[in-house]
Amino acid sequence: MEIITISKFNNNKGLNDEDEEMEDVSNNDQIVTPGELITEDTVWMRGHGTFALGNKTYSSVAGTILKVNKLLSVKPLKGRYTPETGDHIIGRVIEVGNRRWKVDIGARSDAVLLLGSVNLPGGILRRKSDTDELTMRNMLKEGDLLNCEVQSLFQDGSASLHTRSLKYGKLKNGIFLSVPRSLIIRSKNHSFVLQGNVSIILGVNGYIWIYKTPTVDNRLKTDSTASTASKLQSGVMGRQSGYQVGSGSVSLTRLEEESSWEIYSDKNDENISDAIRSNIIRYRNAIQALAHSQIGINESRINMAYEASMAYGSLGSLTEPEVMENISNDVLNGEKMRGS
Amino acid sequence: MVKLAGLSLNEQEFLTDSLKQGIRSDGRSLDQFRDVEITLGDQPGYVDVRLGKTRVAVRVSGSITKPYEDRPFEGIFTISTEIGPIAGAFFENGRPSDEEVLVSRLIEKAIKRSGALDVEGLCIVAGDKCWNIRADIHFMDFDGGFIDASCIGVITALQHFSRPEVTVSGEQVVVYSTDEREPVKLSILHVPICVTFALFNPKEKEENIKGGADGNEEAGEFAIVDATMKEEGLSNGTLTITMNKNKEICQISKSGGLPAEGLMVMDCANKAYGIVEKLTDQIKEVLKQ
Amino acid sequence: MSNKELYSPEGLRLDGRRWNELKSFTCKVNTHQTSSDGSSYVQQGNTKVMCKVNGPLEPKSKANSNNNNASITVNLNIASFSPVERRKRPKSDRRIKEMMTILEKTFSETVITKLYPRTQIIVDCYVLSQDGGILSAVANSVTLALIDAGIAMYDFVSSINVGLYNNSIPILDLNHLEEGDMSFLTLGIVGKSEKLAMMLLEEKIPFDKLETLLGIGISGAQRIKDLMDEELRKHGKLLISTAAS
Amino acid sequence: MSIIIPGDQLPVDETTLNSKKLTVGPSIYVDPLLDNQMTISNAGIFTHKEKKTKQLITVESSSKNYIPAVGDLIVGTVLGGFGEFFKVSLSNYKPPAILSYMAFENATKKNRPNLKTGSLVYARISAYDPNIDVELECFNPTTGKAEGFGELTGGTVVEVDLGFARYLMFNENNPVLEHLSKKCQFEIAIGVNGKVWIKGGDLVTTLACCQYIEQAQRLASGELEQLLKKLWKQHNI
Amino acid sequence: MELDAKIGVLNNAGGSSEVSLNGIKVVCGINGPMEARPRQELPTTCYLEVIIRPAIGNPTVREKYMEDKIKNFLNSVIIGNLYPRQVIQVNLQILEKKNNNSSYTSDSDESAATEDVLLELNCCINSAFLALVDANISIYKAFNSNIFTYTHKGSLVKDGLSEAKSRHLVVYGIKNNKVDELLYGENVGRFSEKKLFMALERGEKESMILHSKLKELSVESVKQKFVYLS
Repeated sequence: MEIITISKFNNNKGLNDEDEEMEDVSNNDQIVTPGELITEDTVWMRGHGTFALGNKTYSSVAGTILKVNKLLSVKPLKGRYTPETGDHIIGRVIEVGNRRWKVDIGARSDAVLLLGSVNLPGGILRRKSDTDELTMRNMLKEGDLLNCEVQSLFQDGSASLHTRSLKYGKLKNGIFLSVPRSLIIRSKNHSFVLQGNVSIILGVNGYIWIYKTPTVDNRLKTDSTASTASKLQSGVMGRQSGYQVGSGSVSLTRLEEESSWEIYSDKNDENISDAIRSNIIRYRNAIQALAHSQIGINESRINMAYEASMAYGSLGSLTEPEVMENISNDVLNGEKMRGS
Repeated sequence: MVKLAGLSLNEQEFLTDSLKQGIRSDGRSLDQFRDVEITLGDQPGYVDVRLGKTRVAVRVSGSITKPYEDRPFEGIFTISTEIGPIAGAFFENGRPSDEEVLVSRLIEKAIKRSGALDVEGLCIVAGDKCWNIRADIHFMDFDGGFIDASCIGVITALQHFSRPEVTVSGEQVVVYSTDEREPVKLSILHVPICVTFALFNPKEKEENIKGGADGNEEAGEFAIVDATMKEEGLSNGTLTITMNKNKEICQISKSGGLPAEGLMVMDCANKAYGIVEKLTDQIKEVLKQ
Repeated sequence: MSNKELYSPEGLRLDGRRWNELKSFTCKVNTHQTSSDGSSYVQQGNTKVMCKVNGPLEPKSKANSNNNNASITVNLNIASFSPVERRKRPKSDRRIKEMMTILEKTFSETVITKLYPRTQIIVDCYVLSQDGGILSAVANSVTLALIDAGIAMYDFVSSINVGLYNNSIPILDLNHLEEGDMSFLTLGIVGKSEKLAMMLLEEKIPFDKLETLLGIGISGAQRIKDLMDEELRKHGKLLISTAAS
Repeated sequence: MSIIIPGDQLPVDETTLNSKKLTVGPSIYVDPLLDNQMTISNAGIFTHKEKKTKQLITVESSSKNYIPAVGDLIVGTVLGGFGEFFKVSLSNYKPPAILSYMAFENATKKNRPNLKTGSLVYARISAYDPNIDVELECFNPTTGKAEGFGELTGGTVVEVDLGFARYLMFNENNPVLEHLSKKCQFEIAIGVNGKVWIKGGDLVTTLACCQYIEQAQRLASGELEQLLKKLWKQHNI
Repeated sequence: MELDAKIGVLNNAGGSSEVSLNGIKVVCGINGPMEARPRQELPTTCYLEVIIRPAIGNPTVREKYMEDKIKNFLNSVIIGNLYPRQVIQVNLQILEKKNNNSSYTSDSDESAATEDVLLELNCCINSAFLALVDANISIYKAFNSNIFTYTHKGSLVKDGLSEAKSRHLVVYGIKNNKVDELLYGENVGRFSEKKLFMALERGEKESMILHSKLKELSVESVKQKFVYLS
């Protein structure tokens, strides 16, 4: 079982092939492990996951080789979340600080959410005041979950977040689930409305929020919650039918009326029915089944896993290892059928 | 061992540059042990060891107790190694750091576990009474080399110490005062000596790990003997080898730190033996007086 | 059981191995995917060890925050049911503390800590069953778990112990009966080199045997490295085949 | 040389002390609770200087324990940058001093001094009160010029007793440096906090200078030449 | 018994001394004044940390008791307001202790141990004085400690190591070359009020004698520090 730890490769341009026929790296499924010599060719720029001595470039992680132009890097199979600007993620407030919140986003270091980067209650055009600084804990406090976006990165790689859009903000009416972030497949949209009156946010950082789809039922109520919900709903609907950049954005006037204290409420809706509750659980367990088998998670797979889980009546049985494996096999098989 | 409290970059650079050229700030060569000054106290079992500016006092004492239940035929031998702030403000009182735990484990392995003291000879009445020999190491002043100095101290103090004569008549154990009967020396089976090396890697870490291998140029790691506090603080790890004059290795400890070529360890062991021979003779000489 | 037939004249050990034969070695990675960033399970004969790595993450206290490097904290739990005779060891036991420090200092040199300034990497090791070579098994499992966590490392650390029977015959990868009866050297090497990341000898051996023991230990550890490497590649292939989008 | 220790009487009688305006230096404690009685609180060398209208009594003592005073020139180690200032260590286990980014030559909001953690600076103490942080400056505030202050590059540091550091600093023609300057070229920055920075032409010279300064403080001036010879021979310079 | 002392025996400590007296040998090392940890910080004065370690065995309540006594006493001598929010650490390591058979101890020695407390305190206090002077820490006055013993026959002796009826530790402060005030006293055994006063009176005289000896040592150490002036 000898393993050749020194492997060389040539690139497609055939720059350096003095040895026998070599593997082509771009097929992407060659695995390298730490300390392994990747190349002695100096044309490559060394990216993440590599280190170098002299002419030689070594891998520093276990993963696959990734070439972008002249940049050579090794993409680890797994690893903590590294924030990138524009990532749609979920975070948990762990500290209320001086004009900022510290938010755990599952990255190497905690992210910050500046007071200036949230929608202030009572209208977006309002300047932030000293009172806001003193009442920060009324908006978001330790333990609260947030739906947010990475606004920018600091020099050391830590993130600054913002929630300045109606689709972001504090989360309620649902449950939290964390999966290895490598399983979340980046796409242009990370929140979905699913069947069974359930919506989901797949944070790029592996944090997932499954919640009751905000309904239009309480439209009759005259308070502003109703309008928030309804407009949110319409926004979501809009996205469902072919989301386009810009179509989900909301005009300033609407923002103004919606940004009341209500968006920071701690109270769940009163009318979450048992059916919805069990649907949420079912989705949760279905996703967990996917994660159990290391299957990448996206909307269609969630739906397939959900359908596959219907074969099992009891929600509790979904957490059994065999059931989880069955569900994920069903998903993979279903995909093959469709693909062929 | 100690965090480099306040050692500026200039000093760090100066020290490593000198070491690279084989120069040490106290004028020694890289594999030269500092002169050891061993002073015996008036009382048996008290020894004061100075290794450069490092100073360690060892006090060996004995009392009669009950042996451990699982070892009825053996006496008890304990070594106490608590480093207090008298040795330097960087040592905290009553809270041993990880490094201090390593020091105490090392001294225990070097002397106790290597069987330097014949514990069976400490038994008075099997399962009932035995000698409890205790070595208290008082760390007084720190400038590197605590392990080496305390090992010399303990092994010298054990040889210097003598316990009162005891006789057993039936159930009765009689302890004679030193005036009544000549006290008895402890039986020492061999004389272990610790030699600590500080490891340096003057180049990048990559060089250390991958240098030499895969046909790259030689890695440049080197080891120096008996580092001072500053040298120890700058080093990338230590290697302690304990040997006796019979060419037995009692203990080797390289608790992490800079990865070192096997050959380098062998080289260190050879150097250590030369030092061990010299120190063993010195201890013998001191004890003769 | 004193110095009897630990090694028969035919060259067999109590468990039927030859002098240079390893205990059966199995390892797995990613065993605790929900509770850790990286995890592993290592079984060397009847020694069973599991390891979880969390991090790099925001340090739990200021003391663990270093401006230039990640700080590595190792916790070692030895289950009271793990030895043949049930025995509880307090966490403050100096032997355990020593092992934790050794592991911390070893991996601080092999993890590329400068990539993760102001962060902490927490390594939790659990010894579930003991049959010799705990430190080695733990070191191996830490290597695997760190790699599984995607933390950048210069190379593997692989570890093994080698004993000296009757002051003459070297014996590789001891079980606990053998450990109790002979002096042995525990070593950890970096990658496939001959560089010693850690080295521990706790009892007397003749000086002229040191070189032999080192040589045998190094080749044993290199073999362990291969076995771990193989498992990692197998696991990686599997991951790629399922997680592809 | 009149050496006094705590418990001694002031070697000057009261009528002399009352005759002119008196300034009391350190190591003599004026007890506000005991009618401003003066007592000797530390051991050292007593001096009594009289001028036309005023007089001064001090006890010059030496130790390793540095107490800051405004105007002192010090060699400090940068502990890191924090917002608008560096923290600088004057001696181990003491609260760090503060060195503002603006207290450098040509410093502006944009043009910030670049000092790495661990680098050495030669600075002046610009403000001190036992109850707040010590403040440093790396330029002459009247001219705005560096005048030798700022980062010390290369070389190394010797730690000496505070008394010796002051002796080197305030006796311009002291035999210690006089002898050394005849032997070799070197740069020196003396901090009254007991740190002396030295840089010779090459590494060996620097080392020899270090050893010389360190050992000179334990020798009488007559023995200096011999020490120099010994060291230079040892290093083959 | 004659006091034997050295000053400046340690390198890392700010000030140090080694004193042998009555068969006891103590090394005192003083660190500081240095930055206090938050829990030790006192806003207007310095925090004193006294650490005593016995020659044999681990510190016990006996050492804690002595630490407390010395701490209280030193607090009245050190000019604390010169060192606000700082710590002065006084380390006392007892190295040798000469009782009848020091290398051999058994459980029955406990009663003797309590008597030794005075002898050890005596040695520690004198050692602390020299170390404070060496560390250049400001003190209100000089001080020293003496021990007096009433034998069973009723005569008063200085030191006196053999069995005694009572033992008195007397510490006087010295200022302006005169005995200033009684700073600290500790007595064991049975004695009358009159006898105590007699011991104190004797203490005043002996205190000056001992002071001149300590002064001689201190002056010599200052000379050594300024040797480069010669």
